[in-house]
Amino acid sequence: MEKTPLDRQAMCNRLAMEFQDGWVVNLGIGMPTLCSNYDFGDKQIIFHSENGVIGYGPLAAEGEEDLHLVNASSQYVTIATGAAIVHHADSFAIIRGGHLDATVLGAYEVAENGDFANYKTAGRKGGGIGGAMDLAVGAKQVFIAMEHSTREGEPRLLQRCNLPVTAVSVVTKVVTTLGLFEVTPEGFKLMEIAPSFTTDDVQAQTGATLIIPDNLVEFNA
Amino acid sequence: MEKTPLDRQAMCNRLAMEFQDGWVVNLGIGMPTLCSNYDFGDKQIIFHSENGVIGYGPLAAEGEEDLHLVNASSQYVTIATGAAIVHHADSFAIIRGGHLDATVLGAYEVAENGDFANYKTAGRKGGGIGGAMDLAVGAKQVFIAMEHSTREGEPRLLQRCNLPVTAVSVVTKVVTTLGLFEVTPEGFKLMEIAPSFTTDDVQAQTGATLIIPDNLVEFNA
Amino acid sequence: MKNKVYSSFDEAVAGIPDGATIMFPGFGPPGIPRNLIAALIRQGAKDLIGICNNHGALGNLMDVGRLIETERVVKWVCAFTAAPHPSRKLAFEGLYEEGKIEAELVPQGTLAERIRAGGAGIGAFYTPTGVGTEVAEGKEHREIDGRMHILEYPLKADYALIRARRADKMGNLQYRLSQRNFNPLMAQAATTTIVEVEEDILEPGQIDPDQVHTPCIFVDRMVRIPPAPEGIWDAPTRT
Amino acid sequence: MKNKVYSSFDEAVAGIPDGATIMFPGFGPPGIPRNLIAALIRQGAKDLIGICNNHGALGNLMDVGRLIETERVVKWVCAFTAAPHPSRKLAFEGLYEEGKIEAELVPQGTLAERIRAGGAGIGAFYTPTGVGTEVAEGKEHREIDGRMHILEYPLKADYALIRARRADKMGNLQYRLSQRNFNPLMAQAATTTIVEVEEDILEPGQIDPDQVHTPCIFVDRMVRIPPAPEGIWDAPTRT
Repeated sequence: MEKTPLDRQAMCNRLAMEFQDGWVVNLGIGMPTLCSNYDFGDKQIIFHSENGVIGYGPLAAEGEEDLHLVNASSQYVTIATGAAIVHHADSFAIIRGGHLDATVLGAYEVAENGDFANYKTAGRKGGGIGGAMDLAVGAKQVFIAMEHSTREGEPRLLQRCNLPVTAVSVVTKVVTTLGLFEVTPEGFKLMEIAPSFTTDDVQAQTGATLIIPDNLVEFNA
Repeated sequence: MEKTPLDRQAMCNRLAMEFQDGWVVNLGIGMPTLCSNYDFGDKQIIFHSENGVIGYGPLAAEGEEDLHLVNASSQYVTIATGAAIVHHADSFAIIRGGHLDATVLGAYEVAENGDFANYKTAGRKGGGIGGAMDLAVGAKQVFIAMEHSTREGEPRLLQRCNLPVTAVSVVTKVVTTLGLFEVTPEGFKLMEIAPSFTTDDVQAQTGATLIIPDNLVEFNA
Repeated sequence: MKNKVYSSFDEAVAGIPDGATIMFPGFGPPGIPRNLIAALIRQGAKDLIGICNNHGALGNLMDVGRLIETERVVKWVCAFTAAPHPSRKLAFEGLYEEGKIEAELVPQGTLAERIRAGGAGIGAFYTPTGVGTEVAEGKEHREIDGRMHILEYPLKADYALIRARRADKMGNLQYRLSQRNFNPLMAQAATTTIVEVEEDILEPGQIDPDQVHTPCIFVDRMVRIPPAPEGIWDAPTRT
Repeated sequence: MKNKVYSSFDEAVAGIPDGATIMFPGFGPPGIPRNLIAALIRQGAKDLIGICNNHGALGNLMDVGRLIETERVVKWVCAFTAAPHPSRKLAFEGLYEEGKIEAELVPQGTLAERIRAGGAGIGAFYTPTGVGTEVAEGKEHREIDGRMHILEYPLKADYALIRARRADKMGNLQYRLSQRNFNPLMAQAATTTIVEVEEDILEPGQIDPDQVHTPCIFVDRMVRIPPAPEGIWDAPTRT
């Protein structure tokens, strides 16, 4: 059987399955925005964006964009029923004040102590922090969605981050192309593994020692 | 000629004459509210109230009160054309942030260094600060309107306040029943004197040495 | 969608335990959660800590003064521990002077900003307000840009009892005119926010998103105020 | 009543001197004062210090990136000194790497809160954001309630260039949807606030006081945006 890494939508669906009815969630730039494609059924999820939108819906259809409304990725989105708008300081008061149930962010690296790095690449003078540092310290749950390895095949799950960190000891769950991981006081715990991969495969591509629980299941989302 | 102290409306009119076109002004509880009765002619004055009303008008007529609208003295007022409402933190951001051109407050005592006391009487455990401490440090001009002496005949203009102060070195002008005073680096300067009173009369009822300028004029408002 | 609409004030305040910290908005008559205060008094919770601009008003309308009179309160954080005029003295002042109630006297703008900080995750802030006064005693001082400031800490609460003009079923709120005052700040700074609503509670989407004053994420329970005499409404009081 | 309505953008920005500190709102396309930025470039002021979430966007619409390209700026305070993807690199990055422009990289929420503090008279505040990162280096740390915080200072400006949907002649403003972003904060934190308005400027009283987003006291000058092509409007850019 050929080893096929998880696709981005499946990865984001898996994190979206964690969201509970009534949760307020902020989705970071890029891959995390795919979480909003998940079918939440009866659950009501309120998507918050850094620019003060509390309650946005799917991307606007081509030609039907509202030029006054974008999400944090500058994509033209629709407004959800029952939305509210606030200014930028009030929007980050929501974030920093602990009113977000979860944020899903992309990352370059995640460390087994819950640190992560996502704003500055190696050797570059500038960085793009955006709302990430606030989201990381403010949200009750910090979920990361990223490729398991770099293009060069280097691991992104590490004992300690090599890049400048975005926040310290905040990540609770990570989904990668190889599975779902929980950050525990003892390190990364592999909760769900991509079909056709073995735990040895995953460990080999990981820069920290994985905890493999007895109840490890196959990734399914 | 009988010596008649200035009446409250005349006192407040005199301070209101200082307001310039476009000024944003906060009037304290009690006597200062009379400033809004002055006829400002072509000048547009925006009255701000601690509860977030930016632009209120005269008191509401009996029977025509809007139960959702009071000023800082809890009087039912009317809304001015072009008013705006903000919440309490934004209202004090206006005050503390230096966006008020003037405030007019009542006081028990004013000192020649610009200190004043208006929130706590002698020997009382409790006090009523309300918005006074914020207004005193935030407004560009702090004007005081008060009786020149206590009921017991003690002076209220003093070298130093006896009562706990509301703020330090902030008062710029004081109007009393005997005239208009400016607080200068050298002390109280009598700018305008109530008709029929002499400078000796005023000095005798004042607890600090007055500066009497050559261009002293008769109070007229 | 979670149901946030409760059928009675008594049901809405049922779980408030003894010792809870509660925020009460209001400035003059508008914006006081009169029906929720009445329900809280019926409910009987005691040893409460209150955060409120004042400690009640003269007149016969239900307000925090009634809660204080019934001796349910151990501490009050407010901008007035004494009335502006001794003729307007309320029960609070006697209890305070006798040491039956503890109080923290806070300048009104600092009170509002501390509540905002509580809801905004700000650890502490420096303000020029109160420098050189009794309020500054014992507080950390710092000169910033040539001006002296004192350090003030955030206020949070277990509950906020709120009054709004209008709400939708999700909990988005609008206030009218000076009714707004402390309401939005307190809704944001409390773990559980309970609202009494003056108009019929609307369907989601009936309030323009640009005109929401308190977003639904800060609202937990709502009760529509019934017509008088069952419901308690504001009225001019000139006693 | 003071006249705040100007007939042209050039007239509205005429007095901005070299070396001025200027705030520029905008987050994605909405809320960017494109016409005022274009006028500022024509006007020629240099050695400017800018405060803005980003340093421009890809595409051919007028924004702060154009101002930076023309080398009018000596310092930029922002949440992005590099694009999220190297493929989206703008002129700013080159100038920054060459040391031709100074930059201060600030987390977005801290940026917003510092601007708010500037307009609200707060001397400084403690935030947990950035603790343990390069952003915290050299900053004062303090543990509050068991959590580490860093001290951040307010941002003010000489000018804010603002874009609103609607205004009345007194200067009360309304924004639409995510156009609001930094606009109200910057209007409050600047000494002089200049606004480009998308709709006809209304008579005072035509905006409901409960629905004003920026009160008139923060607004100094306004210009109605003319129809395209003279006026610069937002448009979807997919380059």
